[in-house]
Amino acid sequence: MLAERVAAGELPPVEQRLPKNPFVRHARQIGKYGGTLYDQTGSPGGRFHLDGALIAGAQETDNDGEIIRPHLCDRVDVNQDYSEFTFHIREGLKWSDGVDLTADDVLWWWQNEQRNAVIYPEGPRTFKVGNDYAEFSKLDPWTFRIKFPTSFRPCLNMSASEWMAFGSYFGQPAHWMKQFHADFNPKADELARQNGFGSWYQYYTMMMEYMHPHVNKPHVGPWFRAASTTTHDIYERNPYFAEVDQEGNQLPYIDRIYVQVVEDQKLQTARRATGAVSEGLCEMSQISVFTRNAARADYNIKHWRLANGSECMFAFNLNHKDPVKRRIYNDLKFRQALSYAINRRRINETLYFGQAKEWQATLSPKVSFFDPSWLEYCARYDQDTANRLLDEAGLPWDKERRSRLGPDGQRFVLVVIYNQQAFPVELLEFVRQDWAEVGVEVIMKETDFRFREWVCRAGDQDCTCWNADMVEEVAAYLPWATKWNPQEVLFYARDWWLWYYNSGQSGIEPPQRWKDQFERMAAWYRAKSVEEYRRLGHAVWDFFSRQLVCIGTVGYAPQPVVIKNGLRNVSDTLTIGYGSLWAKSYMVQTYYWDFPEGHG
Amino acid sequence: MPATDTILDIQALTVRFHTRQGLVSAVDGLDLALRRGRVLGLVGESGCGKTVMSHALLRIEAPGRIEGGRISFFGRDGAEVMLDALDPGGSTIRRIRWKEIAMVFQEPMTSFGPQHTIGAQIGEAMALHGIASGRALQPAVVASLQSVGMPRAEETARQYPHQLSGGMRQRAMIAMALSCHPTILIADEPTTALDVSTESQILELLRERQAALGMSILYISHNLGVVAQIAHEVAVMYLGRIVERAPVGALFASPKHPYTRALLRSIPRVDRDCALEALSGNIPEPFARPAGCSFHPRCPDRLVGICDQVAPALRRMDDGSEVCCHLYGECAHG
Amino acid sequence: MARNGQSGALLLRYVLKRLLWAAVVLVLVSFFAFLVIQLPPGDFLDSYVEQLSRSGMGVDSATLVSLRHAYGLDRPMVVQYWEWVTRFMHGDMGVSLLYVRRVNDIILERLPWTLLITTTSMLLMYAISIPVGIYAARHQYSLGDFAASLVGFVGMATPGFLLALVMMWLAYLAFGMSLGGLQSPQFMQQAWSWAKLKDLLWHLPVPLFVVSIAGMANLIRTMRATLLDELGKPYVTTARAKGLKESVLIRRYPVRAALNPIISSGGWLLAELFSGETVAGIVLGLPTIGPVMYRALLAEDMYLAASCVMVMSILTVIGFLVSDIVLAFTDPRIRLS
Amino acid sequence: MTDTVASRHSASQWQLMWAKFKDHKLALVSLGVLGVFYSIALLGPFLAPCDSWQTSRFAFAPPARIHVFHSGRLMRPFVYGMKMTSDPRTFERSIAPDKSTVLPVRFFVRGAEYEWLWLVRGNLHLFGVGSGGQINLLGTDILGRDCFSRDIVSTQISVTVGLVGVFITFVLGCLIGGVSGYYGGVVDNVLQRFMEFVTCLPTIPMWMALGAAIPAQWSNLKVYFAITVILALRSWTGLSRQVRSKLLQSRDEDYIIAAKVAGASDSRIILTHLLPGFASYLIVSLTLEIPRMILGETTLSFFGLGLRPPTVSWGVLLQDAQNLAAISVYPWLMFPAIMVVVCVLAFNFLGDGLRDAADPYKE
Repeated sequence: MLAERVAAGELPPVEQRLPKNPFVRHARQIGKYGGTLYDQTGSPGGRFHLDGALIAGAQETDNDGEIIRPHLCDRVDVNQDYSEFTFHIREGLKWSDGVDLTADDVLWWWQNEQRNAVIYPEGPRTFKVGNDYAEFSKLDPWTFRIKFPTSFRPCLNMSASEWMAFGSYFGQPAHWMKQFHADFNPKADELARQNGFGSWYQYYTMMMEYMHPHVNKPHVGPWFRAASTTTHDIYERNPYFAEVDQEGNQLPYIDRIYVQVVEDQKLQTARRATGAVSEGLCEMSQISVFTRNAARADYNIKHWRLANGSECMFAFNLNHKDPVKRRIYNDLKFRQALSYAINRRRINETLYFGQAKEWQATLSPKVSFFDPSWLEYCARYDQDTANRLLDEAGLPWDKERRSRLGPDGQRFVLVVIYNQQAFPVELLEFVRQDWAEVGVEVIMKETDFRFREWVCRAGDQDCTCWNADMVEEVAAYLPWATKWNPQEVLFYARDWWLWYYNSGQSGIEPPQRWKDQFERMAAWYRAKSVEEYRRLGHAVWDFFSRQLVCIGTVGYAPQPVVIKNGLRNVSDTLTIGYGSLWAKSYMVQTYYWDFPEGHG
Repeated sequence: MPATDTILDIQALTVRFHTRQGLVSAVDGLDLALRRGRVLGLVGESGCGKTVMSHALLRIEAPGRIEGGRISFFGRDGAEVMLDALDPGGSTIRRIRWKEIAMVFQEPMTSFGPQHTIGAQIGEAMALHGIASGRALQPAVVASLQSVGMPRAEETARQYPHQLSGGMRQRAMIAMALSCHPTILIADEPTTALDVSTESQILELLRERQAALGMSILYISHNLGVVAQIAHEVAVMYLGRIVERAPVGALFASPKHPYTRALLRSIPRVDRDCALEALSGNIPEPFARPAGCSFHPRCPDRLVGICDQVAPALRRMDDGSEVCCHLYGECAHG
Repeated sequence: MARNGQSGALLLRYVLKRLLWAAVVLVLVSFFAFLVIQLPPGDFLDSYVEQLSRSGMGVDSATLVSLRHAYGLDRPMVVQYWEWVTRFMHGDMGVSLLYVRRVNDIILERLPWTLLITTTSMLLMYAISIPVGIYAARHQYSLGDFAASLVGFVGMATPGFLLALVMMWLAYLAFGMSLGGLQSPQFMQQAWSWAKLKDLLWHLPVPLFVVSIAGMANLIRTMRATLLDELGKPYVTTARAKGLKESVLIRRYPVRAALNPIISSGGWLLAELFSGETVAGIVLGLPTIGPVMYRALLAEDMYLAASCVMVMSILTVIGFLVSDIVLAFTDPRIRLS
Repeated sequence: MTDTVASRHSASQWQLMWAKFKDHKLALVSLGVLGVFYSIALLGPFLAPCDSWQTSRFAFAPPARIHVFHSGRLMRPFVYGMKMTSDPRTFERSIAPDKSTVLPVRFFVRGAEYEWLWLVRGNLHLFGVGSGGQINLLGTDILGRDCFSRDIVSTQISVTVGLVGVFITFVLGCLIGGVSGYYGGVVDNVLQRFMEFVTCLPTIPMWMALGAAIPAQWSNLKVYFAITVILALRSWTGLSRQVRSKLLQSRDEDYIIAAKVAGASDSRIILTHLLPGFASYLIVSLTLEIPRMILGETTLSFFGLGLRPPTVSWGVLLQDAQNLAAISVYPWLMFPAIMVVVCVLAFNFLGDGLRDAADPYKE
């Protein structure tokens, strides 16, 4: 595909498109160019199975999430006390439209977007130690430096975790974003209004999306979004992608990712089962169809594992607006009781054929400061203890012992909002029953992926659930970024965190033990030595585990995957996680079709 | 053997309906002859099978079935056509319908289709039977409307049935019936639905057209009084049979059959003041036709042992009338 | 059709009256749509603000207030409604946060497919149910009649989504037809070509069947019933006595009469079709408006949802209008009274 | 013959209807079928051998066979126990009857606790196999719950939705149609436009929009009624249109005028004189409204915008069955679909029968 465009003079030859020393990725086999990958999503620009492959950051981790190695930067120099980080961008690195990606882009992003008072009235959430922000400086076109007032080790981890908002410093092409920015385009407001937005910054924030970049937004990942309708997105290969295989062929091999919009979740499953996607996860509950249909649908099933510390973990909104509920949720006994009430064995046997791990949601056991007792904590199935704890928590049974009464004397009901994840919804039904048996009535409400987040950010949820990553060494150290963080995906204590992070200007003042925890985390990020890093790390995670802010179910579950026959370089055994591994582990850019023309 | 001027000769006609309750003989061995250029009045209580019979003549008796007897029709050229033998859907009968035998129906309100204008529906018939076509059609339609004394004929032609009054609609109906100059006109209670003044107008109109066109009319009515005004000859029908047939004068002067007498007695007369008598009892259920003379249950002077056993046959009387009754059996013998 | 000036004038008056009524109805519809926006808990702004601060720090109360003002959410309902309606009338349906684009563009993309599905299935319905209905009425209690009413009843009683699901699966088993959408993916990226058209036609039957079966069942029943009592009317006898051929007669008189209720049901039918289209659209993943609305409702992207409802309703109102006017043409009694 | 005719003429309208209704065999059968449905709904958990939410490790167990012969000799009806083998590699479960354990089917056994109509608590079941094992006449679902029991319990919800909804429809329809038809004029015109507007809203989209607006934290009972109201909001138009036209016909009839002259109040006239006049028509159209509601509820719940667990309705069950596994591998999950179709058909036939019976012009 690119060859013709080169011939037609639309593109410079490959050696001019690649940086001086491109990143060499070892492909299992040298592939053939061409073909299309098929995938599906719930709404245009929404998440899809392969989208982890779309983005590339300054650095990356290995597949075990333990080692950090350069990616789009060929070198990162760190000073003695981890306060100065010098990033050397691969010389000649280009956006997908051929424009150089230089230090200027990064600085522009920092100064005009992150530090812009209109876009972020309260300043950016990252690169902040205490109350001071890091300094960004340009040493030469291909080199920039981030300087922190004190040591800030996680800066490396951050640069390796492109899925964090942080990674977006390679996600905002200055030359393109300027048109939406009032400081650079006086007509920005008009432009926004033409597109139905009130003012420029609203439109700009929409355009900031870097994971599923907007149509024709210059991009550094292997594919960029070339077209988007309400029925499908098309991601074209990035002709300037800075990766080559061991023989020097530019990656990716596959020209196009075609993402069909399929609004109905059930239909998505059906399409996977009938071979409509090139690669997709099988629902365990539907597995019999997948196996029976393999021949007709022309795919094979590989047995991967989901690197989830917990398939699904529940977090209660500790900052709930209703004082009564807030008091209950804040009661550790309540959370412990609900953890004891879950029959993890039953979930495991019915849904995972007994092959998942019945443990609490926490870090990956491979982490250096890991503590095995975290896994067992309150993970036992013990209804009596649960009932006792609930009684103590001030939730007495009603007369007929049907359900428990809240302090206000009303039937105690809580709503868990969720949106469909990799985990089977049946799991929620089990939990609902287990909790109902100890008298806690639960309504499981499915919502849309984004809406769930919006509601939680607004602090309107009782309780929500999400899969817990298998958090490895690198991911665990991402500042304020793991799912245990009060303001990440589970949003269980957003107001406290805001209070701390804005030093009391907004949010709600947390109780002392949480202030301590925040301090502890801050100290951990400033750790001077490896020893200190481990000690504080253990303390931080010990607090999270003992506080049981997230109640885990079962983890490390088997995950069958359907792969279209003829798709090559797909690993047979893989542990896919959504942590720092998530994007890298498939290495989609090395996938290829053995008959590309057969997959137009 | 029919007389030479017979245009329609019905012999032992039987029309039956197969209903869920059982077999119903609406017309049961009916004999009748219609003569050229004459008006035959057919009288009988409602439900006695008059309408079915008339439909049978046009072979639109469905869902009833002709299960006996014969209907011979002698066209303009005098050739005989066996109507009963024809296929009701076939082209022969369709050519006879309206062109030879036309009909005026009981309900002027609903006998025109609501979808099309009067003119369209009349023109349809004329075009169908090659009376007029193309440019000539519209004038022909108007003419036919004028011929029945329709005021503002052109406009009426353009109007829809629901815009006309009952009388007007019946006039239009007659116009349509006559539009193809049929040799026989069957008028099935054409005035029942109309008020008295309109009724007399319509009768006048019919008489006038008959005289003008010299066609034969089979005038069906339950009202002897009306028939008296228009018919040359009257046939009285009871339960699907003719019980008496006579020239109109003879019938009124000396009615023979008890049923006829009863009918006559039920007409109000100005010149004679006697109490009106209603017929005793009502018509038997059609599928429970009494044995013997079907009238005997209601007959004031029935002969026990005969009337309720033997079915009488039609006998010709001296005064040229025919009657079907045991009371006149003897005098025929001696 | 209007045969003279007087009836023409009447017709005009009738049409104008209908137009006026339609306008009134549309106003009511807009009320409903606005209600749809307002109904759900957790209001639109919360979502929007959060969207704004996605990677940021969340918005302080001051900004919140200013935003509330910017979106007129601090003003009384009436004002909000008025602003929404005026914007709608100027063809600005607001922006969808779910699709991150203007609602207009979304609707415009989906509308053609929606119309394709609905109109074709409408034609299909008429084309099939009218002759079948006539047949059933003329051969009452015949085998064909029985079969027709059986199909009719099943079509009426089977939930659309179920039908869709099963048909989809069967189509896949039988023809290996790809699930979801009206075209095979490889064609969707290409420009229109014969192959693409063929592919489209290949995918159409299942959705059309699912969408139209219920309405078709209904039409057959109505057609049969009305034709049956029309056939008993005296004017049919008259026409027969006139010597008309049976086929001609049926076509010219009772069928013409029996068509009226069918025609007058046109608008209602359209409403039903949109219902069917929504269900089938979601289950079969059609590129129609229905699924978008479904998605929008789940995401409580209310401006989008409301616009979908609004558009469908407007189309239905137009449908009612058209069917009424057509009826006025075909049925003189309506036109002239 | 003649005297039967006489008696027919003297018979009351209702006797006439019943006489004609009896001729309509299909309707008669449907009446029976519906009788079954509603008695199932009434008895509910008593008929269900298991607690409809009780899970077991036997997921997707096929329907159990009832045997009478065990190792060659005849004995009281029984089912075999189940033994499950699951392949850890392909995750294929296979559940086979375990010939060693014989579970005789007993009647009136004590079993799972249940609440009958939210009133009486009991544990008596029509039949069951006691505590020894489980009997799954229609197999089990993914959580090993007994489909038969679930189908029965769901019937309770689904068939009553129609009734409650129809009641609301009836009230709305008579009220609005009555007012519209009785007063005529401006009132009529306004209400007519309003009806037109309601008919212009595409049913299912409107239902969805309203269904989506039901707050999550509402109790299931509340949701249940909310749904019925939503369903009724659409369906009253047909009825009210009928009421209206009938009223317009009979408004000027003598006995009404007489009543007016006698100075009866409007409401009284409507209720005591006009409504009885065409009660039969109302019954017919209401009967035909019920199936629509049942379908509506099913559709809403199917799309997750209606009733939700732990309430089980046909729609909720079918939601679980909306996948290829149910269609191709575990067909017994689709059984509720059959119930929906049968029930809706029955109501339609019944409606037709009643219509014929109620129509005096068809002899």
